[in-house]
Amino acid sequence: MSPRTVFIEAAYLLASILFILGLRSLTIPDRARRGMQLAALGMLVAIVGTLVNHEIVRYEWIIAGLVVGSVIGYPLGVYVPMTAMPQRIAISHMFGAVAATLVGVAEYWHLGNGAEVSRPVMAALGFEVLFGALTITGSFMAFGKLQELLPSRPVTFKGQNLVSVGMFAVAAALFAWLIADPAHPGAFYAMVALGLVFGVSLVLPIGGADMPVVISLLNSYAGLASAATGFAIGNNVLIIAGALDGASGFILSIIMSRAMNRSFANVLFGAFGAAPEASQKTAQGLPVHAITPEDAAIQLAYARLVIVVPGYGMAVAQAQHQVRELAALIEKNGGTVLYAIHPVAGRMPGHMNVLLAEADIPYEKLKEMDEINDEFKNADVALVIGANDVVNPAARTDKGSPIYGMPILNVDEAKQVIVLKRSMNPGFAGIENELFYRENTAMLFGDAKASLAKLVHEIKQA
Amino acid sequence: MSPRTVFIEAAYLLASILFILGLRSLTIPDRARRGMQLAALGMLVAIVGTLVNHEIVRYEWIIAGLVVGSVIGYPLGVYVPMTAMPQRIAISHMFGAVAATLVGVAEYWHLGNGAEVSRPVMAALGFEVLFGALTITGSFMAFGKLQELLPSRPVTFKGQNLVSVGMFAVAAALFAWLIADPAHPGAFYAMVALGLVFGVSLVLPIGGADMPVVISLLNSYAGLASAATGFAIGNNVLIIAGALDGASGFILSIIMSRAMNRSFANVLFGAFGAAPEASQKTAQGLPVHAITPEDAAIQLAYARLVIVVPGYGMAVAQAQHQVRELAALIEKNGGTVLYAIHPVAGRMPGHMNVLLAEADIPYEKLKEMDEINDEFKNADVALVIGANDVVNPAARTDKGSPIYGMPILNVDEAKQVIVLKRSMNPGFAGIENELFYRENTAMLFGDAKASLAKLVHEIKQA
Amino acid sequence: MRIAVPRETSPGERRVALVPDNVARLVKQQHEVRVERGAGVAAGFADAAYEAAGAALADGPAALQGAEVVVRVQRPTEAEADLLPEGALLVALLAPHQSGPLLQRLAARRVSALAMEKVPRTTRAQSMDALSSQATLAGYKAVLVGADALPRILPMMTTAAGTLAPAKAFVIGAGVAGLQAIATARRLGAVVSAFDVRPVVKEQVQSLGASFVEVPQVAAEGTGGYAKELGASEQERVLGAIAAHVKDMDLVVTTAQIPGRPAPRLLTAEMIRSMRPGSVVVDLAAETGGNCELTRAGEAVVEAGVTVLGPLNLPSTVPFHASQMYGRNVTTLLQHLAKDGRLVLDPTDEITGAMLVVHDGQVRV
Amino acid sequence: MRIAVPRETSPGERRVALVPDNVARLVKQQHEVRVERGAGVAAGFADAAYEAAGAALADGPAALQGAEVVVRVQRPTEAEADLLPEGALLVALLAPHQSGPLLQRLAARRVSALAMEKVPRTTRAQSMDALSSQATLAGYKAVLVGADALPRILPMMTTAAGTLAPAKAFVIGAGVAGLQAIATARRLGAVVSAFDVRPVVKEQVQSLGASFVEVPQVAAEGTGGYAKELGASEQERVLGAIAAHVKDMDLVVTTAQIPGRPAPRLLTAEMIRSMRPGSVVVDLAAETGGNCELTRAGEAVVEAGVTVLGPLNLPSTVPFHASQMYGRNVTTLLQHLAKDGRLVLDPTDEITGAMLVVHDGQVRV
Amino acid sequence: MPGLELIEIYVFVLAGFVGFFTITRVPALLHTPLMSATNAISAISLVGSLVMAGADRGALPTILGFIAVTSATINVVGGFIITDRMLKMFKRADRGGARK
Amino acid sequence: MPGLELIEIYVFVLAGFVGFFTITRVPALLHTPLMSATNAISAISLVGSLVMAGADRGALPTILGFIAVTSATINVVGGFIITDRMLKMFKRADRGGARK
Ligand SMILES: NC(=O)c1ccc[n+]([C@@H]2O[C@H](COP(=O)([O-])OP(=O)(O)OC[C@H]3O[C@@H](n4cnc5c(N)ncnc54)[C@H](OP(=O)(O)O)[C@@H]3O)[C@@H](O)[C@H]2O)c1
Ligand SMILES: NC(=O)c1ccc[n+]([C@@H]2O[C@H](COP(=O)([O-])OP(=O)(O)OC[C@H]3O[C@@H](n4cnc5c(N)ncnc54)[C@H](OP(=O)(O)O)[C@@H]3O)[C@@H](O)[C@H]2O)c1
Ligand SMILES: NC(=O)c1ccc[n+]([C@@H]2O[C@H](COP(=O)([O-])OP(=O)(O)OC[C@H]3O[C@@H](n4cnc5c(N)ncnc54)[C@H](O)[C@@H]3O)[C@@H](O)[C@H]2O)c1
Ligand SMILES: NC(=O)c1ccc[n+]([C@@H]2O[C@H](COP(=O)([O-])OP(=O)(O)OC[C@H]3O[C@@H](n4cnc5c(N)ncnc54)[C@H](O)[C@@H]3O)[C@@H](O)[C@H]2O)c1
Repeated sequence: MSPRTVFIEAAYLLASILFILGLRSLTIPDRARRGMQLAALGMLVAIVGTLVNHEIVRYEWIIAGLVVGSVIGYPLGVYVPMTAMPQRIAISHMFGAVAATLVGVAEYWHLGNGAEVSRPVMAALGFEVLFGALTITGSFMAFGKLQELLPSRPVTFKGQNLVSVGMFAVAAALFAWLIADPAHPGAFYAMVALGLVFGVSLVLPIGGADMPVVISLLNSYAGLASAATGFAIGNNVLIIAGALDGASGFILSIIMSRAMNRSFANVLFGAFGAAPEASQKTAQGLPVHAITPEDAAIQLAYARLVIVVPGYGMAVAQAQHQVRELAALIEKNGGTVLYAIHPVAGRMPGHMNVLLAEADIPYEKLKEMDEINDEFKNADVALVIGANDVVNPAARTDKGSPIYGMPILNVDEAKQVIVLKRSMNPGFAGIENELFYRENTAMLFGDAKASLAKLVHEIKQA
Repeated sequence: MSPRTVFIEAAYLLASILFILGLRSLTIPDRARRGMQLAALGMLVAIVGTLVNHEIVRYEWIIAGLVVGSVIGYPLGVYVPMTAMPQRIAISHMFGAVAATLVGVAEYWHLGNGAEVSRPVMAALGFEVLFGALTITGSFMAFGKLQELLPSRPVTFKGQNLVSVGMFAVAAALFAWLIADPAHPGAFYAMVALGLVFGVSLVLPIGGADMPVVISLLNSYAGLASAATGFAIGNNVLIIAGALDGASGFILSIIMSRAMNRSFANVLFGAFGAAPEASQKTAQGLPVHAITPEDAAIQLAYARLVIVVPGYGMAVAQAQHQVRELAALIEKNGGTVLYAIHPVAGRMPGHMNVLLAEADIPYEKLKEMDEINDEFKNADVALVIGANDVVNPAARTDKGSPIYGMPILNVDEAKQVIVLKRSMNPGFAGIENELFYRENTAMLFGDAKASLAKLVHEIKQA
Repeated sequence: MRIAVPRETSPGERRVALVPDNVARLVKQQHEVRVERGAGVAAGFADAAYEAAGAALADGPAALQGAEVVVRVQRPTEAEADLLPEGALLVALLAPHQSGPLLQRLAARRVSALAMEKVPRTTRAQSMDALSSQATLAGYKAVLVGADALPRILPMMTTAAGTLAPAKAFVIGAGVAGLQAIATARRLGAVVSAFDVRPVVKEQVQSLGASFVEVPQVAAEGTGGYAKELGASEQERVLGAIAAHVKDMDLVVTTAQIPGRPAPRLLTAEMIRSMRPGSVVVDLAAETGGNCELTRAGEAVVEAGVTVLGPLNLPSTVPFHASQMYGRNVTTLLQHLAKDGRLVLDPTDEITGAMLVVHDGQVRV
Repeated sequence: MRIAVPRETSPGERRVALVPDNVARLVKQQHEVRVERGAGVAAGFADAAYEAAGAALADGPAALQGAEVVVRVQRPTEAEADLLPEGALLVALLAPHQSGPLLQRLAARRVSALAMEKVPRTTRAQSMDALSSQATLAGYKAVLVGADALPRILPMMTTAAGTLAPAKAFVIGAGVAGLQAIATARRLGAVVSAFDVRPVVKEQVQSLGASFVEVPQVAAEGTGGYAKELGASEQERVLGAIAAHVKDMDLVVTTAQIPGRPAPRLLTAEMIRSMRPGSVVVDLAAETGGNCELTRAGEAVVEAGVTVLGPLNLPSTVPFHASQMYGRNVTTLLQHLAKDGRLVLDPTDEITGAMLVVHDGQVRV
Repeated sequence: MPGLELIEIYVFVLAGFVGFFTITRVPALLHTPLMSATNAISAISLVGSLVMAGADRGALPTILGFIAVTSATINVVGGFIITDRMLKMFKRADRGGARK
Repeated sequence: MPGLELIEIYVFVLAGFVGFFTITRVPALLHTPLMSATNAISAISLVGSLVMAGADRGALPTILGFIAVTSATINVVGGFIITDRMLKMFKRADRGGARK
């Protein structure tokens, strides 16, 4: 083994290790940033390692590519608003897939348009360009839907299933033929083209709400394309990074579809039959943002000020002890917890007091409405536990409502509102609560006691 | 690639995957058994895969070895009592190491006593026999100490450090020489011998209490020896299984030394300076069994009947809410929790009642002494929370003690007693409590509230 | 508005219609408040505190001079009614169903009157709802009075001198007072059960950690959150269930009421005799005839060792907090009535209309 | 042993020295128990229950005939003492420090006497310790009585009619009664603080969720868990601290005692006047002179709007549980005294010796 | 160019396990940063592109290689920057050593 | 016999990560079974021993191979049996589906 090879392989091994450590660091939020810097370092190491490759003889195109890429990539990283994250990630997948696909195509062309390609390598190249091509167009479609360049609703037409299955069959046949005999450039390029079309037909029928799952899945495909590249050119860091991506994207899309209460298959194939939108809508057609205990937990774990708004639902669930538990955890994490007691919360005067006293929550933390209403705007999270009427903005605005004129708690001024209740059912006054549909409100459905227990559990994990 | 090779490699890949899944299953107690059956299946697959190896031409010795090994191994597995587990594992490491070492030696001999050995292979072989040899004797020493064939106290002599370092240096030098030029059978066999001696000198100076850490570390070495074998003969399943073992043994020994409140380095090297025994002793020289929250938690998580014995310490720690939390968890796991209230527990009549009522523990679960004393023998765990005098057997036996004649709670009849208190300090009556030194009593030191919080945390993990 | 606060004259009444805090709030909104000297003393509010809050002090009848609104806790005697300035507004707990002659008299003097009992039971009017605020205190106090009369303690206690069993408390009628009684008895460590004819109450009872005594097929939810009277067969099932349950109880608090009707009879003499000697019944419905057959308003009756208490006006025994709450109810009402600083009585207003028992020389009950 | 249980005759005394459960236990151990008719009625124990437990019933003086042991709650009058069978043993709360003549009389009749107050405060004797058992109930009841007398409620309440602040309770002397008072006030939702001169008590107070009022350099731990009297400078610091703290309190319960000495004076008239009108002081040390300067035993004194209660014999107001506990204490004592079914009075025994105030014709106080 | 080797499948499978074991422990809140991070890492195809662009194998491979290098670089640069931006939000100034 | 290859180091490192990520999640109670399980798995050196014992490379390798096969087999058989015995203790008959 030449020292150059040893150097390259060592660089690749190091890069692989850094990638793994970097991903691993994401399991601990406090260390995540550090870890991603390690991963970036890994990327640098891999690039440097590659540049000493003896095959590389000219650097001008490389430098040009690196410069142009950086010039485009930097603003994409720095200026894209956080809210545009999903579409940014989607378009980014496209770039990754373009690279993988072009490398595959160039490789095939370079090897005598398949003449010098062995069968195993052909298999790898085939996977590379297939996954790559479908990721290119698929990602672009996803981007278009999220950016609202394309209609975000599922786009379907009659016979779509048949067409899709047909295309898939043809691509598979071409692939099999190429493996048997790689020297069929026509078949190869046709396969690439089919991959591109297939990407479109995969994503178009899926609704905007399910896009995160799709993006994550495309991430997985992009990873598999990289891994296939690795197999094709015998490069381990590509195989490892590709496998990491492939696994992570795949698992993530499963986790996410589960969090949306949809089966993974439903998201993917249900689309062909135009699945219902994932998010609930009310009579007025407003969407409700459901949140998982995990997500709610992290928000609470990192909040500086949490204001708990207990209501009759806390009493029904007898969740007062769990409230105390949760508050203790948040305080242990350095946050502050206050309790906003609305004068008519519950079903008897002082209902909340009795229960919170039972849970030994100090009187000083119980705040009257007038005292706390100005605090909500400083709160990171307003945690509404089984309260409804007492936080219903209709009391301020809707003259027709039975609670019009009642002063309410200004929970909506908090940066984030998390509401624990079992359903979208109304409270005592029997009226809908518009708060639940606001942008900064998330609903954690379920019995308050059980939900709180889950939150406690998750915060401990975080 | 011949189909035979493909079959073998596929078998090895499958075996590797099964091993990983098997180990992984140990993270979930309920699935562990299933998982280990998978691992056993993996072993079978690996063996079958190996047997088709074209190099194998004679099966009689193989069959003989398998039969003899099974005949010896079966009773070792079935009849060894659970209490003898550590020494059994130690001796088992020895067998594993014997296999690895002999394969290494045979390989070296077979390859013209080193003449046909390449440098990289020599490096692998060297690690194999070195780790193997030191594991053989090291495990045997550990076995001897635990089985009390050897003195379990640290055996040290003057200048031990020097001798150890010297031996290590010589072995390293021989190894380096061999890598430079593998064809030196003398050096090779000398190195093996040195490894054997080194194993003895590594374990002899370590005390019996620290043996679990040592055994785990030897597990790691045995794994590394296997991995080295894999490198030497180019066998991936050996590399993977070896790496799994190596990593797991290493981490485990770190975790265990941390659990014993000793630094890892302290266990390993501190031994050279004869470290103090891990367990505390009292004036009377009786040892106290301290327990970690993790271990206590698992006992509680799997208990059918837990009897909580609260005392003044629960009041001081204001731990009543945590008691409720813990009980709720145990009950969720299918266990039953009762509370044994001694008439004079605490510092005022009804002290425990006030606090437990505050935590909303139902009256039906509070049992008077006369009612519950017969239940203790059915309890899996008696959890004594800051109680002392009311569970002090001196009241039954020691006529001189100020509490002689007071009826006490029969906690000692429970299968396991776990006592939560901050220290070995006596309670109100100011007298020592012999209960704390009994065989089936474990002390979980720390403030009761904090300890309970830890238990809750750990049970949730389990 | 010129507001007057006379001293209460009913025997045993220790509350006052406005406390200094309320006065300060009204004065800040440019109202004038005149308080009769000594009006708040029995409740723990000194004259000086009223002055500091911005009220004028006056002696006896002078307090009423020129007042547009006169606020009281209890209804005035007819003699006192004659002292009210003509055209003024009287706000008090008027007991309109029992006060026919008084209301006539007020109408004759063209005095308008708002009955604090008639605040509608809507979420919006809740801060004016004096029945609720006073019932809260009554429920709390009922348990204290009952606990005081019991020959045993409420909580369980395991002691060197044996284990004391917790008392069993039973609350009949889990409205505002009943729920508060449940909460208080639970706080003191009793084992609490409750019964009501309105099915929604079950969840509320359980939300306080008490158990609910079920009677199948009884559901008497009336309007405005109140109960209605039971049919004969329902009544029979209810009595049967109570009889079976009450035998074993140590403390029974009854609060069952039906607006405008005598209190339902839920405890018979026979049931009382079936209880253990030493048990105690506190009947909060004494004023409207009592839920217990043996209740005598304002007295303690002992039958077969069981004490039946029929306390009257329990809120007045915690006059400090009772006045604070009543005063807040009245203040919110006054703020509701004042439009641009002037008193406006709008009979079409949902709240005012419901409360207005005398207006424009007419009795409107 | 032949044991007699006469009816209590002291005014207001509702307890009884043995309850049917205790009788059953003693009878099972082959003792004979004779109970005066009606002895347990005031505490809620009917004659029939005693009979069912195996006691013989007797009228008036006949109950004592032939008794070896006579058990009572309160000491007998001198006339009653003369009815005791010669050579018998009397067990009761004898108040030995105040009962010189009575004890002489007993000695003269060669009646032996055990004072239930003198049970030693050891862990072993704790189940005979009547002072503890009765103090437990007194502490509980003191808070109920105080809460009843307050013009406010104890818990915090956020309601549509405003927020009611929780009452501030202060317990002086955190012994058995004091700790129970703390627990009870906390249960009812008050904000509780406490003070005692024995430093170990701080942790005990906090173990009930209350806060401790610190006074630097005061430590008066006496023997047997009791306190001793304070030095002059200590006393001054204590009074200063109490004066500063008590001003803001709504309910004060005092329980400070020093065995055999008048109760320490811890609340001056001036301090009382510094409190808010409506506040209440419950002085459990009234019997030994009171911790408050204004206390009059058995009466309610009102000074500047502050009520000072000096209730006597609170345990007797919960006679059912009080008798149950006292009876258990007496039963355990009797079991301790009986050797092979026969009464043995051993003055060298740690417990018997400490309690024996009259023996062999000698007063031993 | 080396051919496809069997052992590379081991590498792939093991890396898959590593990915699986890691991802399942990432808390849900970090799922978006995670996606963005794996996205950045998947730009490792840059490694293949570099060789293609620099190996002087003719015009077509070089041009394709150049485009591939550009695309992949966009991914690398943008991906890591944005991941970092997201993760910055989880740093609490006043958090100190409160959490392990 | 193949020589030592660079890629095998990848396999080793990745397997190490897998081991590390797995072991750190095993609850403390299962540490003894874990030790016993890894012990059993480390008997994989049986695979090397089998070749040695059956390849007919001469008397010495065959004898050594035989001893190695025997030793390793003891480990395999005993190890898996005892691990199973230990794990059996964690099965609760009445546990049912109570725990996830
Ligand atoms: N305080 C008083 O004196 C008094 C007296 C009488 C009436 N009220 C009235 O009661 C209302 C009080 O307002 P509020 O906000 O406290 O209560 P609310 O408006 O009645 O809302 C309570 C909410 O809790 C939810 N809930 C019930 N059980 C739950 C459980 N086990 N877990 C989680 N959520 C649960 C219900 O939604 P889901 O069913 O979807 O879970 C419901 O929407 C006001 O309208 C007030 O006027 C008050
Ligand atoms: N009930 C009554 O009426 C009454 C009245 C007066 C006296 N007593 C006497 O009090 C005693 C009661 O017995 P007991 O068993 O309840 O209590 P104990 O014998 O006093 O023992 C309490 C134990 O709790 C531990 N502890 C204290 N604070 C703790 C904390 N924060 N966390 C964990 N542990 C803590 C202490 O050990 P560490 O310091 O090592 O943590 C101590 O050994 C009896 O002797 C009884 O006679 C009872
Ligand atoms: N929405 C609001 O703003 C508001 C305000 C105050 C009260 N309320 C509600 O109104 C309801 C009644 O309030 P209240 O306490 O003043 O009522 P109340 O004093 O008229 O009656 C007390 C209770 O007795 C019950 N009762 C009647 N007949 C009975 C019988 N035969 N047996 C058993 N129980 C019987 C009633 O159901 C009621 O719960 C409560 O549920 C309360 O929550 C609502
Ligand atoms: N070991 C046992 O078996 C046992 C049994 C019963 C009681 N005890 C203990 O004995 C102690 C005293 O019991 P008690 O309640 O009957 O005592 P007590 O009735 O004699 O006195 C009540 C309290 O008043 C306090 N006090 C005295 N002078 C004071 C002053 N100047 N200022 C403030 N406080 C003052 C005392 O310290 C005591 O805590 C308690 O701590 C109790 O726990 C122990």
